[in-house]
Amino acid sequence: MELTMLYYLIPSLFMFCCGVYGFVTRKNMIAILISLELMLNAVDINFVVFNRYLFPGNMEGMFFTLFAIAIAAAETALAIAIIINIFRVASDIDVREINKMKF
Amino acid sequence: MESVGSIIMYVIIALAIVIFSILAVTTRKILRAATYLLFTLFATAAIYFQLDYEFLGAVQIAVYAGGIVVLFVFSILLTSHPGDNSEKLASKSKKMGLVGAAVMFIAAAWSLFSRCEMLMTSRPEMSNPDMQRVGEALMGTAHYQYLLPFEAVSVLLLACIIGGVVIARKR
Amino acid sequence: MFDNILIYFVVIPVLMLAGVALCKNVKQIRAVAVVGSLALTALSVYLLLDYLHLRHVGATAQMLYTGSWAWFTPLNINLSVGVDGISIAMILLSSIILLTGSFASWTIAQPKEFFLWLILLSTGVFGFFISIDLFTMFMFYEVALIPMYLLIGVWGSGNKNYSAMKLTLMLMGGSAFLMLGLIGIYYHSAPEGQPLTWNLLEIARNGAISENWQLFLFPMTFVGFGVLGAMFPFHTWSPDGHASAPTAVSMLHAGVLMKLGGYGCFRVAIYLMPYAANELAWIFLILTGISVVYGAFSACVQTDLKYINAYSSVSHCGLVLFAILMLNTTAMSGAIMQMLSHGLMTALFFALIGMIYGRTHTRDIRQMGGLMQIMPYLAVCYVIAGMASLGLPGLSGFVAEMTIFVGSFQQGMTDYLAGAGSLRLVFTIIACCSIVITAVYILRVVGKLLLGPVYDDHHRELTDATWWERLSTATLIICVAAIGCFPNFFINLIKFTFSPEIFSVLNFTQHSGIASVLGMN
Amino acid sequence: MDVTLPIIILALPLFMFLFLGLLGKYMSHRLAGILGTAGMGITLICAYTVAFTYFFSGNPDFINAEGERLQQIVFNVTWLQFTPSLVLRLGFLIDPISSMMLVVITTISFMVHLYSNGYMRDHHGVWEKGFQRFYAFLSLFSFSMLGLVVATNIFQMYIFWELVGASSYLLIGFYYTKPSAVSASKKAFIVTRFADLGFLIGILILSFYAGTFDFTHLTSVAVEGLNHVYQVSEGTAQNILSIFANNPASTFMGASVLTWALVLIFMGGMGKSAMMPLHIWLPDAMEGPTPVSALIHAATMVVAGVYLVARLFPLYLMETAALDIIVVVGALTAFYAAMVACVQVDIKRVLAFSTISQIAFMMVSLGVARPEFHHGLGYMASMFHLFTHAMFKALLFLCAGALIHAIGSNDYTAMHGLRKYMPITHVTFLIGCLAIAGIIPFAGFFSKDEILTACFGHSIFWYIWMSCVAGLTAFYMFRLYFLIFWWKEHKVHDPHHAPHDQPWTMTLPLVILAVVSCFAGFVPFGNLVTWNGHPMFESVSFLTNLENLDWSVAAISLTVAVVAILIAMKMYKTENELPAKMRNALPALWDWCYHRFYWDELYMFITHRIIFGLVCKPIAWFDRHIIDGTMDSFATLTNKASWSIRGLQSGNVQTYVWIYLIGVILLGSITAICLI
Repeated sequence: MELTMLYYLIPSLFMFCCGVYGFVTRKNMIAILISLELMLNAVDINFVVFNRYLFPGNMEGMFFTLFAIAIAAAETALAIAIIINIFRVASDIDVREINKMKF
Repeated sequence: MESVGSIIMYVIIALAIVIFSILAVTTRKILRAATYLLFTLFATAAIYFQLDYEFLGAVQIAVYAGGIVVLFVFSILLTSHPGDNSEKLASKSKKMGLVGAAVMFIAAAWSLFSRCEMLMTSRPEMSNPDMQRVGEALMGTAHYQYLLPFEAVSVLLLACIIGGVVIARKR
Repeated sequence: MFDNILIYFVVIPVLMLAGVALCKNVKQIRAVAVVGSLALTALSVYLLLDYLHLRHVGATAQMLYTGSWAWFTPLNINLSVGVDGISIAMILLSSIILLTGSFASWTIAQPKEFFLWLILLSTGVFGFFISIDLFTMFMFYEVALIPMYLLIGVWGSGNKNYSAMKLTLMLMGGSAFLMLGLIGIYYHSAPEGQPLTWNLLEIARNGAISENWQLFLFPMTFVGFGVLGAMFPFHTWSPDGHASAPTAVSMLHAGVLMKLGGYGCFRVAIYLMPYAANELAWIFLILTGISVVYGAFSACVQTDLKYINAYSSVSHCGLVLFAILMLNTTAMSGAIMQMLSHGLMTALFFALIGMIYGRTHTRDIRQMGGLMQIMPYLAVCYVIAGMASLGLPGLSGFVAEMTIFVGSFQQGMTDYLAGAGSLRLVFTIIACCSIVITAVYILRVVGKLLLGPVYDDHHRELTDATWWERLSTATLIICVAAIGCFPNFFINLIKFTFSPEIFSVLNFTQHSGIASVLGMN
Repeated sequence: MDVTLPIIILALPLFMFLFLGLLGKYMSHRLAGILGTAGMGITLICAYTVAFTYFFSGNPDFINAEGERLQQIVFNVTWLQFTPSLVLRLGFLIDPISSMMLVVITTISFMVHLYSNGYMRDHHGVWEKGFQRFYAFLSLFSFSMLGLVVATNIFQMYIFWELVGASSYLLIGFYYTKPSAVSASKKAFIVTRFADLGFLIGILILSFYAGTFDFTHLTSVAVEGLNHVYQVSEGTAQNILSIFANNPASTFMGASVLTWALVLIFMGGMGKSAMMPLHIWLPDAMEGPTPVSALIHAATMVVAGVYLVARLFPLYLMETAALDIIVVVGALTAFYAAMVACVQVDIKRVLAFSTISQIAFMMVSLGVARPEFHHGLGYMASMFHLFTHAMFKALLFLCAGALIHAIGSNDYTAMHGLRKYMPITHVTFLIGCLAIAGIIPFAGFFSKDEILTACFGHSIFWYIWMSCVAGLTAFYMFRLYFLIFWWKEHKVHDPHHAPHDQPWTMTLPLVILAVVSCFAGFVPFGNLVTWNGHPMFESVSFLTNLENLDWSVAAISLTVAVVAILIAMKMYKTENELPAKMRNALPALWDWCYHRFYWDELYMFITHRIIFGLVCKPIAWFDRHIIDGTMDSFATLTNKASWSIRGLQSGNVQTYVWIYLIGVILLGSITAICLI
């Protein structure tokens, strides 16, 4: 048995779908954020895998992942700041209630 | 052909990813979800290691597992009411989400398998990208060098820091 | 660039904008507005005299003071300027109305913002009248339209949001047609293989718009400008818009902006597309002919002063477009006279209505009466404006209407005798009827509002006009009387343009287009 | 002729209007009155000089070797150039009728100016509010009317025609706080405006075919410098006729274009001269101050229609169909107005209907004038009657003004038996009545007699008809006279407040006009004013008119008048039951006459119910609801569409993800299907 690309893509796909499931079902904003992180991770894996298997001499995939991680960190920090702020205002972080900005 | 060790390693990693992903999105306690996310992130880091990207794996552990998850935990502790840290999911939305995710999984998996041959290439040899290469690529301005995105990300991070401070600050 | 006098008609308003922006209090703002508009008036008077002098010493070019500066060369967009007698008349009208409008908004709330927008609007107006490049013309046209929304929406009265929105949207709708038409003209502006141009004079000289394209582009441009000229059935923005607008805006809008429509109709639509103008005149003749009597009849039963005047504007501006479509030198000259006359007269009306409204806080004629005893100056001015509107000789309305009727009737009879249908003749006679209906609604208002016993005893304490109001109205009345007493001066100023050498549409022997469509022979 | 005097004649009243109108409120009432009167006095002198120069100087510019009077254009400035050939000029034309009108207008106007100094004050000498304005308007009117009569072309006439309409509007509405005055002024303006529409279209037709507005070109030939023989030669007539005849559209609805043009122009005259059915404004116009009624609504403006027809008379001669229409309209109006005048209570209304009737006389006279009969006697008679009527009707109105001023009411029921209290007014009023009744030797006798002679020459039917009207005239005038001055004694409660004669400013015009009314009949009009300028009599003396009477006609009309006066005397000299009996004998007729045959009600119905109710209101509704509704519905539709897709933008992130997911899956499957 050889560990081809497919073997890595399938778990990453699974992770991604779990992220999607979590994103659309969870109501807690932090849980949603966690799901988002899962999806991001799955994508990161794909980048790395494709880089490793198809263009082993280059490092684009790796760097993309690197930057993605950095940005994910920034984004998470900001999102959590917002969530905490919302919690202060609304004392709740249920996403269904946070629709003041609609329309 | 891979060594049996790496196959076993792969199986463990894959199982960890699958199981902890599922647990992370299904558990009702949010703190547990964060913990399961941590495990998933570790598993991801393991994949990076297995694919010879050690630097990336290290970053994954340090930033994701070390930084982000800690942020999550803090925020969970800050935002949850005592004794009320679980949420009930409506079964309808659960089902819908399941169906959606499943459909997506099937569609994507089907498209993956339909190109099975292309994806069945064996892993080519690659010299492990050592720190010097990584550093040069990160700090250079030539082709395939990434100083500009690096700077962009750093500015972004700065903006996030400021933004985070401004937003979270008590009025 | 700055050696061309025309450019100063844009430069001065821009300087005024800067000046108003720097002002600290209302006195400075008034000073800037009055000084600036006085400068504009002086400049336009100078332009008029200089133009007459040039013509006198033998300048025969169609447009004088022409100049052209490249703006965006890939699309051949230039800032091209040039004026003939008609543009000068319109510029003079605009500057006078801007001046009187400044006086009429002497005590407006938030003067800084108000004057900024008002002056921006007038920049657009002046720019429009001096441009001979279709693109810059259109741009200035839009510059003139947009401030209207804010001016009405912020400083208006009554149902102002609705009115401002309606006015802007309808005029924008017209602009959409217009833009389509102008772009179409641009792409057919030159024969195959030659560079395209936006310049009016060059397009007319090239005459490269094919007949089929003319038939498509003419309605586009005519309707586009016609919406602004309150052509039936696109006039409904006018009553609501005027009713809600503040005084100076009503004055400028009815007095000048509506003239942009008429001006554009003949300067662009008819001038550039003579074939289609001749072929399709009958459609628009019917519409504008309806406008004339329809507006007048509608005005008869309105109770809001501004509505009455707005419908009367529909009627009078309908007459402008109607006369233009006669494609006859006399009638077209009359149309320009009517533009001038209506501009001054309706500005006077709106100024007076604004002044009366500012005192009584109502515009409902059922709520007022006997104002002649309370504010005789304003009342007398109103009567004079009314007399001008119903065509009293010696005031501007009469000469304009008579020139139109004489020209239209001549054209109508010529058509009729040439077997080209009696449409023009019939509609001329219908349009003539409007002088009676006008008398009805004007006298109705005068009788109810000014004469008779005082309706509301609270009104007895109101005061008559202040000095700035007197200045504003007196200026307009003098202008109205000047046109009415010395019409030939203005006719001579205008007539040069409407010669068959320049307006090729006047060369057409009356085509049987109308007759063949309606089967009238 | 030197242009100075003509320019003064036009410019001075205009200047007085502007001067008094702008500065009047800064000067005292007395000063304004004196200035206005003086201005008019100077105009009067100038006008008299011009007229007398024209008639009697023997200057070859004005009269040729054959004794024919010529037209002369004193000046003619271009005012508005419509087309290279069609030019609107303002000028000054003198010919017999314009000179005659100059005299009439300035005389009456001066009298009225003078009279108003006394009239526009109450018994305590307090001036009316707006006295200066009154004089300004009077000056404006005089200017307009003078401009009208000296017009060199039909469009100039139209211009001043409108101006007199406007000044009449202003003067009728002088008491603008009175609603009845306001509505009367409005009515006068709109009715005449409607008539002017016809006039305008007539002008347009005429000018299109003839290519000119000028009277000289329209009505005469032989251009020699500025002199035009005031005559239509055979050649011109053919020429003008051929202009109208050679066009394919020369007939329209069975009548020639020329007829249409002339009838439409006559419609303008009908409006101003209050011919049926456009007469309804004149009785209401009596709401104005009485001097105004005397000036505008008796002597000058209302005869503008007659003047217009007279001006274009040579053209009318070419289309006698139009003249026939004039006769019918005139005769019907004359009879109708006389009938109505017999039962009115308001003395000014009686005079107003009498005016209508008398103007109708002039119209009929013009209509029956033909060159074949006595060299166009009707034309001369009409102008003659215009002249005499202006004098005696102004006199009657001014007397009525004196009465109203003294009594404070318009109704004869408040007067009765005033002969002792107001002797001067009594005598002058009696002279006016005798003049209008046509009693020899007062002015009306001669002119009316000429008219009847002209009718007789035209058709016996119209002669009898008009004689009846003349009888009615005598009857209603003397009814009025007896009811005011006799009937029963006037009850005076307080001797200090007894009615009395007026100050000299009011008396003087009465006396002057009375004297004129006595002797105006002897003016040898036949030698001064004829349709072609050709004198009627060989030699002229004081008794020319008397000598040239057709005594058979004169005797009949005198008899009729005397009988009518006697009947009136019998019925009204002393208080008796006869009038009531008459009234009860024919209640329906009395009712119809009293309500002026319900014309006003008919007009009210047409304007309010039909024009306003069935045209204006539906149009306004249509505009608001259909046209505007359509425009609004575009906006509403857009709005509704926006609202309907608004829910998609719920603000719920998970919904967006769902939509995104579905989109991705769909796109993915489509791509996949396409790739397979």
